[in-house]
Amino acid sequence: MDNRERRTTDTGSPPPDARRTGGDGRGASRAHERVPAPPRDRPALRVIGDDGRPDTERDPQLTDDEAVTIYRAMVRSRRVDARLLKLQRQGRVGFHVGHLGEEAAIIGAAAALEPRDWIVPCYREAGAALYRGFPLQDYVDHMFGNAGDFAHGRQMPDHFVSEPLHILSVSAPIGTQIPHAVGLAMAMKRAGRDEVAAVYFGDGATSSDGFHSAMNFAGVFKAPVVFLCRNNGYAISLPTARQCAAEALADKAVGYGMPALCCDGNDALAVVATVREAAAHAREGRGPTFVELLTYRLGAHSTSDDPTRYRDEAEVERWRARDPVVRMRAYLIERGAWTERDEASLVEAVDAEVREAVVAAEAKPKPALHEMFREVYEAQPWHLRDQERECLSVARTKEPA
Amino acid sequence: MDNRERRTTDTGSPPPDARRTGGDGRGASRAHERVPAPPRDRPALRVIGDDGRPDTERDPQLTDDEAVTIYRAMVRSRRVDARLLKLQRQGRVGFHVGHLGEEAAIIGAAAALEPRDWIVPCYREAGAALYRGFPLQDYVDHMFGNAGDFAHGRQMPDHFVSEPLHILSVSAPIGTQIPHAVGLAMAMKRAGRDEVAAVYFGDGATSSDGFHSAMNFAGVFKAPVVFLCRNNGYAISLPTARQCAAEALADKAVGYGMPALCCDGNDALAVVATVREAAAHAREGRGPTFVELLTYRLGAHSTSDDPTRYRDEAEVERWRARDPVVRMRAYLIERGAWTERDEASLVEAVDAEVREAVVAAEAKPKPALHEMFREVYEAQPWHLRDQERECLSVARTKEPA
Amino acid sequence: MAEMTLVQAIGDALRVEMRDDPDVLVLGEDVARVGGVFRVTSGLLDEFGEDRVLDTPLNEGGIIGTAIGMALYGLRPVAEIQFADFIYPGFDQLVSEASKYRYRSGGEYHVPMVVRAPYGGGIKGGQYHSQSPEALFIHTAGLKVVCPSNPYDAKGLLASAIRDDDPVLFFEPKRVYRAMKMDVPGERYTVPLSQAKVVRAGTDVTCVAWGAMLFEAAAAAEKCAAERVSVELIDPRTLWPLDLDTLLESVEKTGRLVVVHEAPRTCGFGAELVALLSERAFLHLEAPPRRVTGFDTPFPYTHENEYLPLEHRITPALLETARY
Amino acid sequence: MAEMTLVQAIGDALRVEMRDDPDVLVLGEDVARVGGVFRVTSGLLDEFGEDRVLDTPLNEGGIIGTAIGMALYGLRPVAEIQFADFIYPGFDQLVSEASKYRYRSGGEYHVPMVVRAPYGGGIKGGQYHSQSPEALFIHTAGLKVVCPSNPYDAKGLLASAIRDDDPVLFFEPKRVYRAMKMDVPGERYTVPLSQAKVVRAGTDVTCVAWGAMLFEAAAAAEKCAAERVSVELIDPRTLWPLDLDTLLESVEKTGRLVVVHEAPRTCGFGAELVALLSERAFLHLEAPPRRVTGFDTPFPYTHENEYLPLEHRITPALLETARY
Ligand SMILES: Cc1ncc(C[n+]2csc(CCOP(=O)(O)OP(=O)(O)O)c2C)c(N)n1
Ligand SMILES: Cc1ncc(C[n+]2csc(CCOP(=O)(O)OP(=O)(O)O)c2C)c(N)n1
Ligand SMILES: [Mg+2]
Ligand SMILES: [Mg+2]
Repeated sequence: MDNRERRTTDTGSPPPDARRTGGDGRGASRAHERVPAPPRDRPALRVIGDDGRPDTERDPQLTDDEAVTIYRAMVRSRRVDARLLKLQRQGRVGFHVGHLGEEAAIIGAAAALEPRDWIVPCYREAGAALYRGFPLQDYVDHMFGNAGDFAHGRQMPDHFVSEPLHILSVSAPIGTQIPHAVGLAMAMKRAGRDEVAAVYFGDGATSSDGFHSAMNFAGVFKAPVVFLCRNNGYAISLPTARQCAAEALADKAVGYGMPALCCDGNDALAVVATVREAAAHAREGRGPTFVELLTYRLGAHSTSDDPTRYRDEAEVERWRARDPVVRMRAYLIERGAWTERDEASLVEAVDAEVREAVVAAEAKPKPALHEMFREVYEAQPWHLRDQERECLSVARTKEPA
Repeated sequence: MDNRERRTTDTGSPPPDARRTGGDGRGASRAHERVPAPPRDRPALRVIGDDGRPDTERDPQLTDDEAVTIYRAMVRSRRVDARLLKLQRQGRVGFHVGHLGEEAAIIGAAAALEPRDWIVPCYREAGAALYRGFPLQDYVDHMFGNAGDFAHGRQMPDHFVSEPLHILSVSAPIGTQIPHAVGLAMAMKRAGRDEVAAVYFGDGATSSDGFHSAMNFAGVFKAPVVFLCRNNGYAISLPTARQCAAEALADKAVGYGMPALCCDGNDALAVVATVREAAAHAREGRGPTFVELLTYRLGAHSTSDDPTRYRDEAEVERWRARDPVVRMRAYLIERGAWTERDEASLVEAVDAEVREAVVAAEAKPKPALHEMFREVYEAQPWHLRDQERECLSVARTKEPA
Repeated sequence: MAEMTLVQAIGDALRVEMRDDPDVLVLGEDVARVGGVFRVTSGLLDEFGEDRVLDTPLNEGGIIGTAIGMALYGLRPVAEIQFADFIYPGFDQLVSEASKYRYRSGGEYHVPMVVRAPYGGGIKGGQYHSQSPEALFIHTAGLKVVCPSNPYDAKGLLASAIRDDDPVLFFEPKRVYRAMKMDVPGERYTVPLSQAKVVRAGTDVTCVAWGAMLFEAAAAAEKCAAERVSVELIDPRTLWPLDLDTLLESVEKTGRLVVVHEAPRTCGFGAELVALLSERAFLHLEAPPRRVTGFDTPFPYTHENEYLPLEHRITPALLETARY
Repeated sequence: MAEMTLVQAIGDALRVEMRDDPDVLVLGEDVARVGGVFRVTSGLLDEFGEDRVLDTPLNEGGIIGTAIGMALYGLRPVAEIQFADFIYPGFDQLVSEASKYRYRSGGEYHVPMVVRAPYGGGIKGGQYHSQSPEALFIHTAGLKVVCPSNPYDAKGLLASAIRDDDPVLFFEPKRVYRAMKMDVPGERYTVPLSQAKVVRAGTDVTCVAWGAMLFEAAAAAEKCAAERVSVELIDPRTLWPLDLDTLLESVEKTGRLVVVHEAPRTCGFGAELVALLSERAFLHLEAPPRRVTGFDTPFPYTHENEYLPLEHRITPALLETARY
């Protein structure tokens, strides 16, 4: 079946087009704005070459300071991640979602945004929160679910939130956060504020209901959203090619009437350039963009997963050779903005910082038991008051006096 | 933002592509099968010209008998529809979903299928069921929800079903039937049967969760499904251009890795040719096709709707000029397969048939009250036995002895 | 004061709240241009414009999900679901997201959102235009569930729901939409959430009913009066969090309880009411508690009036309970 | 006979049913290559191939919706939902479609489908890996809900569920998945649906518990025995349609009822059990019925063991009820 040869027979009157006739004319004019061709025709953007030199034409032209800040955040997040994995294996932390290999995608995207922009994360973006200034101690306390946890131990590890930093709350169901970003963006647009909502999700999440409704609403309402699809090759064990039969996930954008951009997600500069472009598009009032960040999960899906059951070490090796941190370091060194000594002192500082945070976190008690019954509603209704009393009266964990 | 100018910098190693590396190689090979370009680049297929003459190249080459059978079904369904609207206005039938103006799309698609193929309808396709041989009396009994109704008055009017005709059951929630067609098709494929599942839905339904999951599963599992999107311009009051920002609904197919076909849905021959092509594609083991049938709802959404609140009479007029029944008649007359006398006797026969069916339906009693408590499960559990007894004991409607 | 139907009173509540607070907006399928399939939002588009009255694409998860995002940003969205039966595509957003947002974020965020939906039987809508799904949401911690029975309460309760800082499901009994008119003040006022109303005082048996069934229960109470059985009829108005005290006080007085609702019996809210009162008023109960409800079948079309717990089913239940 | 964990017994049930009936197949997220995140379906792909063990894209509505289509065609799909907490995107398919298909089609079609899901607490899974949503499905007419507590029952109940011609939700207590081993026959056998089991005979108080909480209730019963209170412990096994007779008989004997479940209390299945037995055994009840349940909050992470209705909460409830 080849559809491309199809032609309308030329019999006079124009072919019927329900898109143009239905409605109030608003839709009609919109139907004529051509969306770009799907990104299948375009290779993914790369900026940093294998030699560490940037493509000068595509370089986002970061200052030394900006580039180093991003790199520092990448290294920091990688070391925090590694430490948490170790703590989990030692049984000191209950669970962790690693992000080894995805640092450029996660942090590069956050770095391309303005502080006033909103970030809607999924569970793998602690690095973005830390980049934005989420205090490490707060994150580690949350990982332990202790009394210092903002959420009083109510959520599993890696389900962070920060209202002051404009970061929404992580939840586990896949894709449910995506429409929230669209709602935020519609509200921003109405308020006339120069803000953008950026929402992270994985390749697997493109199959979710939340993705479909969010993309469609964003297209229809021209909401200033940047859809950040971290295509890391897998949804737990399912490879992207079995998640979706499209040649590229970015192909999905055209069905929602929005442009797509695709970049090497292991290249921090390419990520910054791409997400900046998408954010600028949104800020100019031109609506949403779907960004596909091509990356790879080098580690397990989470501490509950064993990736050797579903993929070859050889494949992982190939991707290890494209390590985003190594690549960014090569770039900075080539640029003359980073030295081996800088590296050593960064690693030392981060490790010390993490060590202290863990010590402090482990010294903290569990959250007060009564917190289990609070903040279900703004005010506590009678039944939760009753249940709190009931629970405290038989509790084995005694409340601190 | 113009994405098309994007190029990868040529720095040696190939750009990372998570699609190709993830997984077991099966996905990898599939990623190379190119899907056709989105149908935006192709105008919709038309066969019957304004003069009633077909485009000989695109003509599906129906025999006289086939063409006349389709036309007869179109006229019959239109007259049944009109009669039901009248009955509803008279308060004799509770509700009706009309299909004025969509006869070519509905019946043409059904005619392009083989009797062994399965039809998964939404609520507007009674014409397809009648075409397949659903007895008119059964349909009318159902419309009255009387004792002759296959479903014992359990469903609203126009929620037909026919297991012997391979027609699934209509339900009201939008889009929920679409994954059923994919499940049927996956089962057919597994059984190695030469069958196809065809599922009807509207433009509005493309926004539903069911659409998204069904399209995606069909693409991934290469299920022999034909997606029949009746784009009739509106979802109740919402014009298609506000339902979705894509330039054409058929653009959605590319994001699921499947081809799309688009045709003039008021041209029965174009519909037959297009759906045949899609069905052949499925039968050859080449997977699903998304078919967009461009048509227009000339009447109200349902007997509960008042379309003057949201659209101009002028727009309706323009579409009335493209009446699919008139067009098909012109074609048949031009072909020499139909005469004004044929028309008169057809109308007379259909009207008589409908009249008799209505008389018979109105003579039937309500369904037995106990039917309300049956077939919830295969066997009736105690609680429904109790409730049936409870209900019958106080019922104002007395059970026939 | 003006005479209003339930449809008009709800529309009026939206209008006055939107006038007063620019953060209130309305979204849903067909709510703008045609004013909703029941015309509740009629006229709002003209007064408030497309920015605040939004016709959305056909996806309830999208409606509720974007409304959550708006609420997180500080707006007070009022989403309309065309029929309560079509709320299920938005179920995940309500149950996984709206209900848990305040709790899981340690109070950093909250979701001041209202989801309105016509519910229940009465229009011969069959299986998919008649359902009463309130129990599903009462079972979900973090949601509030309101169900007005008359125009005055509806306007005041909707105002409270909109100003409430938690997500509220607002179920509107479509059988009553145009069935009655009532004097409703034109200005803003509230009826507080979680306050039940004793609709009719009585001494022999307590009857709890809400929405459209309240009127059937009232008719039954009237019939019982003719048989010298005195019924105390209570409209909880807010189903959850419940005003348990008012119910408890009544049952402690009458010693007898009949709950009426349209939803299927099993695991309906009636079960919770019977359980709560059996647990807490055990020594006062003089007769088995009774439930007069929809049956455990899908909602039927032809026999709608046999399915619904109408007066002819309530009266014998009240009499038998009172005389037990 | 072989010693099996719950995980193994369920896997074994799938294996023997698939060997016996080529129409049985399994689908879900990560079920094929890795055998499911709990490894329940481990080994099935190797034995039955990709045609009958399908890794699906990430969409629960798609999983359940396509399973319905397969069932309508005559297959017997067994869908796995990775955690019961993620069933909500498939809620519409279950509630609007699977449950009503037989009824609305006048019996022309039916949906012989099983939806398996690990449910409940016990793995420190927090809000989204710990939920117990059974009441939502019990409230939905047309669905069956099964909840095994041990390997033997699990294998036999799953076999019955697969052979049943109605849609069955099969909730697996993940806290028990590997907690115990039990002798399980290698061959096919069934445990009939809708038959409760008296796990421990007693005279003073009836305790109803299922899934993982059965063991906590059993521990509590043991403690009560030490205090000379005799507990009759019943595992309903099939939650709906319920084996009411066994429960009724017990409560008529003991006059006292305590229901235990992990789900939040309000509108949980405990409410239905209390209501049913209050209505039907009113004159036998000598103490207020009691519910020992999860609380009406989202499921917490750190305080999981304070949230769950463990032995330390069940024992006092049993003693107080028995001594009332
Ligand atoms: C609705 C839902 N279904 C299933 C799961 C279980 N689950 C957790 S993560 C995951 C895969 C997500 O993959 P992807 O979106 O690619 O993100 P990644 O983990 O690769 O970053 C699945 C299936 C879930 N959390 N939510
Ligand atoms: C889930 C759901 N939401 C809302 C509705 C109410 N509703 C019934 S038909 C309809 C519009 C459907 O439009 P479309 O898919 O274009 O089909 P058409 O009626 O035009 O044939 C809506 C919103 C519904 N039936 N189901
Ligand atoms: Mg992924
Ligand atoms: Mg339409």
